[in-house]
Amino acid sequence: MKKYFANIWGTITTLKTGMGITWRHMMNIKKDNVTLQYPEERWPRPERDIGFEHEDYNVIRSRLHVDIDDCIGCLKCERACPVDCIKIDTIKAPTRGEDIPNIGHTGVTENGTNKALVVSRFTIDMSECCYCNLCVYPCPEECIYMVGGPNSPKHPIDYEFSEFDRKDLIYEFSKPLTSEQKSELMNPKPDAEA
Amino acid sequence: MGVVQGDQMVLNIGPQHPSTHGVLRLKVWTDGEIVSEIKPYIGYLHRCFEKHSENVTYEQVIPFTDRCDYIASMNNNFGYVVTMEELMEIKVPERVEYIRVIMAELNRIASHLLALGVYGLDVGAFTPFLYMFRDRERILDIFELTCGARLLYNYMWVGGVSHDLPKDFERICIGFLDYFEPKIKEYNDLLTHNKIFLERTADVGVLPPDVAINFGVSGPNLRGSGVNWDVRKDEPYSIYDRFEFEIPLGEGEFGTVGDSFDRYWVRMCEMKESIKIIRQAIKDLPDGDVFQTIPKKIRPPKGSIYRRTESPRGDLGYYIISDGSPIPYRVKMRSPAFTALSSLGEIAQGWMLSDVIAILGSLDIVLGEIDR
Amino acid sequence: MTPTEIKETLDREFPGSVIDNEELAESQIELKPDQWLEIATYLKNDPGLNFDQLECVTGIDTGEDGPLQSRYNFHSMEHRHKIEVVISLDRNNPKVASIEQVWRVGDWFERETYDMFGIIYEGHRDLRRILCPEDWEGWPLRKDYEAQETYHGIVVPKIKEEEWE
Amino acid sequence: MTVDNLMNWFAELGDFPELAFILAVLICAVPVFLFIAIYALVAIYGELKISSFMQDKVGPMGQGVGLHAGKWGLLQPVADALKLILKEDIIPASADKKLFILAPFIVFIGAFIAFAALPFNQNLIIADMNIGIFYILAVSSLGVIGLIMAGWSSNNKWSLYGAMRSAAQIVSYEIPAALSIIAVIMLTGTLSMQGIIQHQSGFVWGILPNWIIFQNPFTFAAFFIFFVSGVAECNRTPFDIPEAESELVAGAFTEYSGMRYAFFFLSEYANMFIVSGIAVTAFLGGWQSPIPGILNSPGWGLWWFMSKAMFLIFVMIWFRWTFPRLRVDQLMNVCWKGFTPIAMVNIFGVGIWHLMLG
Repeated sequence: MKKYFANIWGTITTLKTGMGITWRHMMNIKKDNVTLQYPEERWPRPERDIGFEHEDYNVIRSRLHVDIDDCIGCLKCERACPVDCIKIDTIKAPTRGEDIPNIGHTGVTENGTNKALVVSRFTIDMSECCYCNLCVYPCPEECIYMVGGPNSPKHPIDYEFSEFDRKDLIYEFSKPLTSEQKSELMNPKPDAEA
Repeated sequence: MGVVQGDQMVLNIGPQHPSTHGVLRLKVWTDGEIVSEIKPYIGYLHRCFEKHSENVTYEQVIPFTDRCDYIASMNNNFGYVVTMEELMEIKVPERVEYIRVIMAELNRIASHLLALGVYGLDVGAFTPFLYMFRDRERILDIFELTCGARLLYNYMWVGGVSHDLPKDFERICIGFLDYFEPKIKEYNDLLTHNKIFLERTADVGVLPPDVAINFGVSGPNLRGSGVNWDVRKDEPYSIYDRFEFEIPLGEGEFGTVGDSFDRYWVRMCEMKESIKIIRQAIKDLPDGDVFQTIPKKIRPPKGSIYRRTESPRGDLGYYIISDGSPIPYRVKMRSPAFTALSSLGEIAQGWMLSDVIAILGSLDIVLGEIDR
Repeated sequence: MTPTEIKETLDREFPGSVIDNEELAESQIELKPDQWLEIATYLKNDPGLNFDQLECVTGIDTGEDGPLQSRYNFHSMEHRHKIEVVISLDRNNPKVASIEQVWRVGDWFERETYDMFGIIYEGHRDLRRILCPEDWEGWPLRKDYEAQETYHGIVVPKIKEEEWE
Repeated sequence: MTVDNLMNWFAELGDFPELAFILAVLICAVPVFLFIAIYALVAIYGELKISSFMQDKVGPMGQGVGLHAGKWGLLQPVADALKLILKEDIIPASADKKLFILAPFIVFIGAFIAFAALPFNQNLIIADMNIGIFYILAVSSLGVIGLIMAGWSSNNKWSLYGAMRSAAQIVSYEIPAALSIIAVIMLTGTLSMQGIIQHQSGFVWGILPNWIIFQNPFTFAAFFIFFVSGVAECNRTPFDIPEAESELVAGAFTEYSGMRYAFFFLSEYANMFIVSGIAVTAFLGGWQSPIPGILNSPGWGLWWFMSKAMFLIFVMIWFRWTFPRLRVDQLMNVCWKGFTPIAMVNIFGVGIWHLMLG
């Protein structure tokens, strides 16, 4: 009999403490409200209550970006990708380290290496990318990186890159080459040979 | 009094169901509310992790280990990386060891928070789930600060880590721990000591110790049944032997030892232990270069190795066979949730339908890891 | 007990069942498949060994002509010692006794190895595929595995060379 | 504003008794329906906001460009209602068509006609019957039939489970509710709602208003038993097993969608209001003001009744976002081993207390 009443009393007290907690949370909602009003407030909120700044981020894995002028076509990132979503085609440049103005090919990269190949096609299929960042490390010219983080001065963080059509998720980074420019590059004219 | 034997109804707690923690189908033979037999069907989330790992190089396997147990990816990486380093006899610098322990323990807290929150949902309490997820977001912020990703990190590499710690990481981490410690008391008041919660979980789904060992159950589920087995203590890897922390066991305060409440309670105490470990690790975090011992080209010697580590769900084992080439010959992952689910058929018999959901919640399974 | 002592006890108890194979590491024992169920029950019930936890069952395809191997890792909670048993099976007719009655966890482990390698575990009460669909042809993790073209009319996707059409 | 006042008023105009009756009933029914609709929107908004505040979030705040949820999310309930009306309500092929269509209306009728006897203030009551409270208790158990019809006719195992559970729960929680009402009737002597409230005017023990809840400890306990079994009757946490989200998806109304689901939703909130209405009338002194004597005009009376009822609804919402869910057999234990014996003890207690203290 005694256990019966103790049971009831235990129920009442524990339920009361539970209700007390929810009441306290309701009362000071102003202080610990965590909702992020999306269109107005964007992620990451810099002064998030842990208090670290946006520049402190080591890296932001939001979207891959390639500075095509620095790319020497060494295919290291293509090999490093676990899901094979990077596809690069290169054509042998007529002379090493020479600019080819009409197709906007710069001969020398930012940190001074001469380019022997013209990158005719550099596509990354962002719908297949698994954001593992493995392609960023082997690149000798550091021309492929994820947007944001230390790169944020050049590219602010953006994570809204959804598209209506899957094909738009295939990013084409190389400069557009018409077919005859390609063929002209492939087999240079005899006089250039002599 | 004799149990009225009505005719049996076959019920599919189907692959698409609000509380199966992923894509799992339970074929349940029920007689009224009482469940007489359960057969779990898995394989809906099978992504051929082992076949993939036979076609990619050793460092490319790490993003795949992330995606097995997507709630505790750091611990998955940790297991794979520890096994590889033992195979290749790489000695990583001190700083990397400490960073890895901090990250693994933070991920254990995040994983337990999800497990306890979703367990509250299965039993019907909505609010604790949201409190626990609010705190889990804080941990994910810390992960995003260091390696840029929030859920699947690819952070621990063979021989090191991918990024060094950000500027004032110690202040941020200690800030989180101080913020989080009183919150555990709040969860206990709200859910653990709640009489209805005790009514629903005490004495429900009892897993006796010998059945647990026989079913290969491990981790919090095994410790809930009172078996003192924790890979961090019994087969210490990395630098876990330098920290002192207890191993919480299920004592059966509100029911028999090994019931759903004990498994819940063990996870709650383990979070407190993890906080202790992180505090000790941050206190004596050495400096140094983390990229020093990352091999340019991973070509392990010929041979095979099986190594276990303590993931939040139990013994996470990796069986790696290498034939000297940069492509692994065979990588087998022994997933703890796989064995926990196999014991469901045994311990959920004779309970009611709503208990089956509660027991499934207390086992804390993740289908990504079961189906690999 | 160290693995070598375990090897001697097994050799004493079951003469002729232990095959010494030099490539294997020191903590691995190679056994013949024929007495496997008795050895397994002995491993579990003998007070000196008392391997009450079957950690892991791994199937391995050792190459084009080599045997299919089924490797078991055992661990004892009481003595805290470990051993790994390797059993090689003929490739075209891989049959071995099932230890599912001895360790209940073997039930799902063996079903998974059967599903991936086609190793048939005799005496297993419910041997069907666990990860792949029940009527899937072929054993996926064998080295000479070719994925089937269609499954119930649904095309099984090949590695995609070109982008979306 | 009762039906018979309207009848007399029509009688003076001309003798068309049948038409007068229909007109009178219609004139009273339409405002009740509007009241339920508006009250349901307010209750949905309240539940939305209160649950969000309790969970450290702010709920819909009407942010973003274009069509959004109003200043403080005020348009969110309207949006929900609009969505439910516009959504296509599917009838499963294998469903038992007639029952499937009829079920939501029976559940709504069960809740709707109980409003006839609720005393909103001194004279704002639709039918001041002399068996008021007995009528409400009888009528509100009509909803069970609707639920069982819904569960059975949608021909799916889950809704059958939900229907069986809700039938068992509602029927068994009627007993403690009725027993605690008996304890009240013993004190007031009359069954009519206005009579009960008139009985609760004046002071008791000096400063306390003479509400039945303060008259003696047994009726204090009877109030809590009535209130909690009322919560169980509306299938709300901690007794929301029929539509347990984590097990049965949505219980008896899994297969419903669109307008029909809106009716189930509406009747759940209507049931909540009826339970709080009875609890307020029987225990908390209906439209009596907490300080007897002042602020007693009909206008104020309506305010007191509505604020007390709304407070009880707030407590129901508060329950929902704090407690886990009971299992079916535990729920039955609580009812038969917990509430019913205590309710009977209350009846004896009230009788003895009344006898001794007069």
